[in-house]
Amino acid sequence: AAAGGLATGYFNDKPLATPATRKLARDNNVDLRSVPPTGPQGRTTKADVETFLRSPAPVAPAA
Amino acid sequence: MATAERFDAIVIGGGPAGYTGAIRLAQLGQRTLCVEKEDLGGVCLNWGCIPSKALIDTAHMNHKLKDLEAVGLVGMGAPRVEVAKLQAWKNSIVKKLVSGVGSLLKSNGASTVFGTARITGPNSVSVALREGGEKQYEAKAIVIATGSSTIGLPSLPFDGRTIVGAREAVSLDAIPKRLLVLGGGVIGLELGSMYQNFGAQVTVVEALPQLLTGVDKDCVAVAQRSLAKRGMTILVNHKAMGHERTKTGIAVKVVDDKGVASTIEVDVVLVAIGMAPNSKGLGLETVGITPDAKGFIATNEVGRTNVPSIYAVGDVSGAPLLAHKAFKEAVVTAEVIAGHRSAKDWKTIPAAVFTDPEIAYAGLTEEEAVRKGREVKVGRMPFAASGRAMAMRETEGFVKTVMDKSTHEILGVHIVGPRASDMISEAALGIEMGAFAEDIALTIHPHPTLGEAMMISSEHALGQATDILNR
Amino acid sequence: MATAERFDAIVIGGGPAGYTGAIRLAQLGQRTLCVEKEDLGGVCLNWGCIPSKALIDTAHMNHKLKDLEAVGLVGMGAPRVEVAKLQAWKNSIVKKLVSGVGSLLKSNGASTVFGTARITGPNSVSVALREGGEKQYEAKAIVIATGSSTIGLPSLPFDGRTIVGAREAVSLDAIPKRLLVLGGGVIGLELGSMYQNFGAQVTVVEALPQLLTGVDKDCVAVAQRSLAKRGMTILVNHKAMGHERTKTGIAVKVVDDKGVASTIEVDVVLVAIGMAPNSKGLGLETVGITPDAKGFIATNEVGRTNVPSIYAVGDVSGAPLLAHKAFKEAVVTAEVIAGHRSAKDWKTIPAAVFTDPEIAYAGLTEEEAVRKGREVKVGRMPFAASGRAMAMRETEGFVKTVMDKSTHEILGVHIVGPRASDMISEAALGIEMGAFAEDIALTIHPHPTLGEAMMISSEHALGQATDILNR
Ligand SMILES: Cc1cc2nc3c(=O)[nH]c(=O)nc-3n(C[C@H](O)[C@H](O)[C@H](O)COP(=O)(O)OP(=O)(O)OC[C@H]3O[C@@H](n4cnc5c(N)ncnc54)[C@H](O)[C@@H]3O)c2cc1C
Ligand SMILES: Cc1cc2nc3c(=O)[nH]c(=O)nc-3n(C[C@H](O)[C@H](O)[C@H](O)COP(=O)(O)OP(=O)(O)OC[C@H]3O[C@@H](n4cnc5c(N)ncnc54)[C@H](O)[C@@H]3O)c2cc1C
Repeated sequence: AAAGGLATGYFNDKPLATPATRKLARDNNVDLRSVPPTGPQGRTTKADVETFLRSPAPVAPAA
Repeated sequence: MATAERFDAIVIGGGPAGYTGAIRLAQLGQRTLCVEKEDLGGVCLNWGCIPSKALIDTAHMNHKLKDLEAVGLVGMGAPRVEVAKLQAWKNSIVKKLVSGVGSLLKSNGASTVFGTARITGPNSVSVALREGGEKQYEAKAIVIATGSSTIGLPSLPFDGRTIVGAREAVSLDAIPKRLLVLGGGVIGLELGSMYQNFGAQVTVVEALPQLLTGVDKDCVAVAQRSLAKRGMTILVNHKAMGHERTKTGIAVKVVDDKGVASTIEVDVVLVAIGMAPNSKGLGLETVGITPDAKGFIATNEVGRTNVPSIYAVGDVSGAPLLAHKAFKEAVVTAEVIAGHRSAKDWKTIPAAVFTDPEIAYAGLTEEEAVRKGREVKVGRMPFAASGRAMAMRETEGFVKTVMDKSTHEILGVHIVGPRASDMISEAALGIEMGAFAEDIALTIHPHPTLGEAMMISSEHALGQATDILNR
Repeated sequence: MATAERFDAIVIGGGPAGYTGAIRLAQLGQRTLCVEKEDLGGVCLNWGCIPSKALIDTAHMNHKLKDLEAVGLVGMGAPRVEVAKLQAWKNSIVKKLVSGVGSLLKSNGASTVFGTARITGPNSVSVALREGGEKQYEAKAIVIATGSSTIGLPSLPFDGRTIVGAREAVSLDAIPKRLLVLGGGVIGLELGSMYQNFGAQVTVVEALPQLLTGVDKDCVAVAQRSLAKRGMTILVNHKAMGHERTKTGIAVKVVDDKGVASTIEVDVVLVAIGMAPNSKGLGLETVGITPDAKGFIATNEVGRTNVPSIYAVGDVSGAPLLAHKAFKEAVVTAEVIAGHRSAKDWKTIPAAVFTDPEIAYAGLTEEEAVRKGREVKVGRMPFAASGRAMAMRETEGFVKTVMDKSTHEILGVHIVGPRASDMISEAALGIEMGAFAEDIALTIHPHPTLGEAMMISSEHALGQATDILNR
């Protein structure tokens, strides 16, 4: 799916995610912008990152 | 019935639960009546939370004066406690806050009537007015917020001067030389610790094997050691059996769990064995509400009783008997009556014990967490390692963080030490927001503050503290 | 080169940034050397954060003693400040903490050497040992944590006794009768407020139109009013131009922004116009690192300089010059050197100003938020309405919450008042966790505490406070 197909989280200077979630994403080299958020008001949770890590890598869109 | 005045909601009681509920109802456009039989503000403002804390803070200062010589503030001499002045000041605070409640009710548009309310039907209340006469009211919803009252002991009947409850104990006209406190719960220990800091010789008698049952044992141990160090005699597993007047005071007979009896002579006895809900004489039977064995009124997650139009909030609806629980319950019920979808969905009701040192906690104790099947890991930061605590000369105690061993979710935080009551807010917010230990550990806490101890305690649980050894 | 001792990492400086970095590196299995030219603990432990706060706390007590008569602790008389005793106590705290740093380095497995370090290559450091001689070291990574030093004024050269910087100001041997503080920033106001509470007549001269530039204006206004009420003379838009010794003291010439000159005679002048990074004489030119115009070393989000093996953390790497910023930067860099994926990704570096009353804040001010294009709504809870603040007799100030008007995200919290420095932790956690005003408002805060003011301020922003009027 193209990036447009992903639900993007609430994102100002930083994603709406707690330090623990940001750390988990960082530790696993994940850009939080690409993780579909499930929390209130677009909050990306630690569980969202864990789900994202377990899901198969997204197929790159055809160039 | 034709003469009954109509409201959207009637709130019975003007304490923390009652006035908060009435204010919120009025804010949300409900025509609201608040009925109070004594003084607005209830126990909390008139002889509970606020008056006790005013005295406790002053007593704490009185104690802190003792070590000022050591840090270079010399030549002062010990102060005399002029109780009349102390009381006048305390009363001025109470007056200001109680009159503040009155104006808040008014400016938010709630009506107030002084008198004793009785429920006469699912939608009707009769009030025996303080100024005389009886008045009838009707409303779509009735909120019972009648609070709780001191429990007495038949073997030690209150006389208002030498055998007293908390209500009289915060209105002392002298500091007793020797004080016996019956009950090692929050109220007994707070007031006992306060009198001790004012110079009284204090004995605490508790029937159970532990003080402050339910509170983290390590926290209690630190507070208990500190109180004892200052001269308090603490007798657990002891019960008061009766008393005798002597020439020099009151001799109270106590018996331990092995049946061994002894006598303690004191000047004043404070009975602080608990509070009972005010659910009698309210007319509950006429609408079919039956309080439980202890007198508490059962409610659901929005505060509704078994009668759909009648709600109960605050102390009368059950434990914990705390003002901040009363506030939030009242807001939820008010919003629900006004048609909102509120609910009592909090994760934790934190608590503070204003002994010296203070204890405060939010969430689960280690034991509770284990009982719930959690595998836990505990972090701890002693105030003895805190530069700020050293600067304040209050290094007793610690912050203890209980986290889930695998997820690192913060399950509970337990603090004993300086300003514990103020520090616990952060833990409460963390627990409500589902914080992991990393969240608290990675949040920058300003230096040098007591708040850093919260952070370091989380770091310690994670095994990555740099300010203390990771066990 | 053959004689150089090898490490995984060399940390230059043993202050908050240096010792924390070295401890964390060692914890993560890196063979680490910490080089310190004076005392472990740096500015913070030896003459900054900790010593100042010990004195400030004692001075605060000295001030609080004045109103104890009014609450019934009578007949004490004012204390005399015995400076030698005060200093001995303060020094004992410093000693304890500094030796604590030494043991933490040791027990975590880091080596320490005393001497002045100079970088001689991307992986090599030369140390002029304190005990004499020079020693060479090599390491995969070098961390510069050399901190900052007091800036002096050519027109008022330090003499260590009557014209002093912060370092001497916390080691006073008498309370000056008349003190002039040059600089109305954090350090100047904290120490000025401290001396005032010890009885000095204090004048603060600030070149800019506002004290504490960058800090929430309403907070500054409250603190400024309070300091002035206690007798402080505050001259903004003023500059010191020079001085003259008189028979009775030092006459300092000041000029305002309109060129009007006047003279202030005092006994001691404290120059507190800022701190400059210690980046000179470090050998930076040999490796191609060029500090900015002010001397700060630029780094990326993991603390790396333009030389991949060299990092800079703490004061030397730029504003804010705060110990807690130093701690966290050091941890990030240590973890990165050890191969972890850490980064400086915090949302806020909170700050505390230990004036009396205190100021503390986290996140954005109203103005900053608006500048960033946010539409904001502000809530405010004055301590004058807090029962706990009344009980403490410290009712000046407020908690101010700045939230995003549409999403309700907490953008900033600004506190002036009692224990602001301890209360701000909750706000910092909230901001890091992306809290909305509802998160703080719906979290139960124990009663009666100062922390409730944080909750009520959020309720107020949402227009649903029950303890104060919603404007
Ligand atoms: C010494 C002491 C210290 C305390 N300290 C703290 C503390 O630090 N923190 C804390 O959270 N809690 C503290 N508490 C507990 C706190 O006071 C209560 O939890 C709180 O007051 C409960 O509020 P409420 O509105 O439910 O009941 P109450 O405060 O008991 O108010 C009930 C009101 O209803 C009125 N009333 C009763 N029946 C009727 C009727 N039939 N008609 C009309 N009016 C009626 C009463 O006159 C009263 O004003 C303390 C209690 C004591 C005794
Ligand atoms: C009066 C005062 C009060 C303060 N109060 C606070 C406060 O309350 N809260 C707060 O957060 N901050 C406070 N600060 C600021 C705080 O002290 C600094 O932010 C902090 O010390 C910075 O830590 P650092 O490790 O970067 O630098 P430093 O503490 O300056 O430590 C640097 C160390 O490196 C050593 N060094 C330098 N060059 C070399 C070399 N070439 N070789 C070997 N060693 C070297 C120095 O001797 C020093 O020990 C205060 C500062 C002052 C002056």
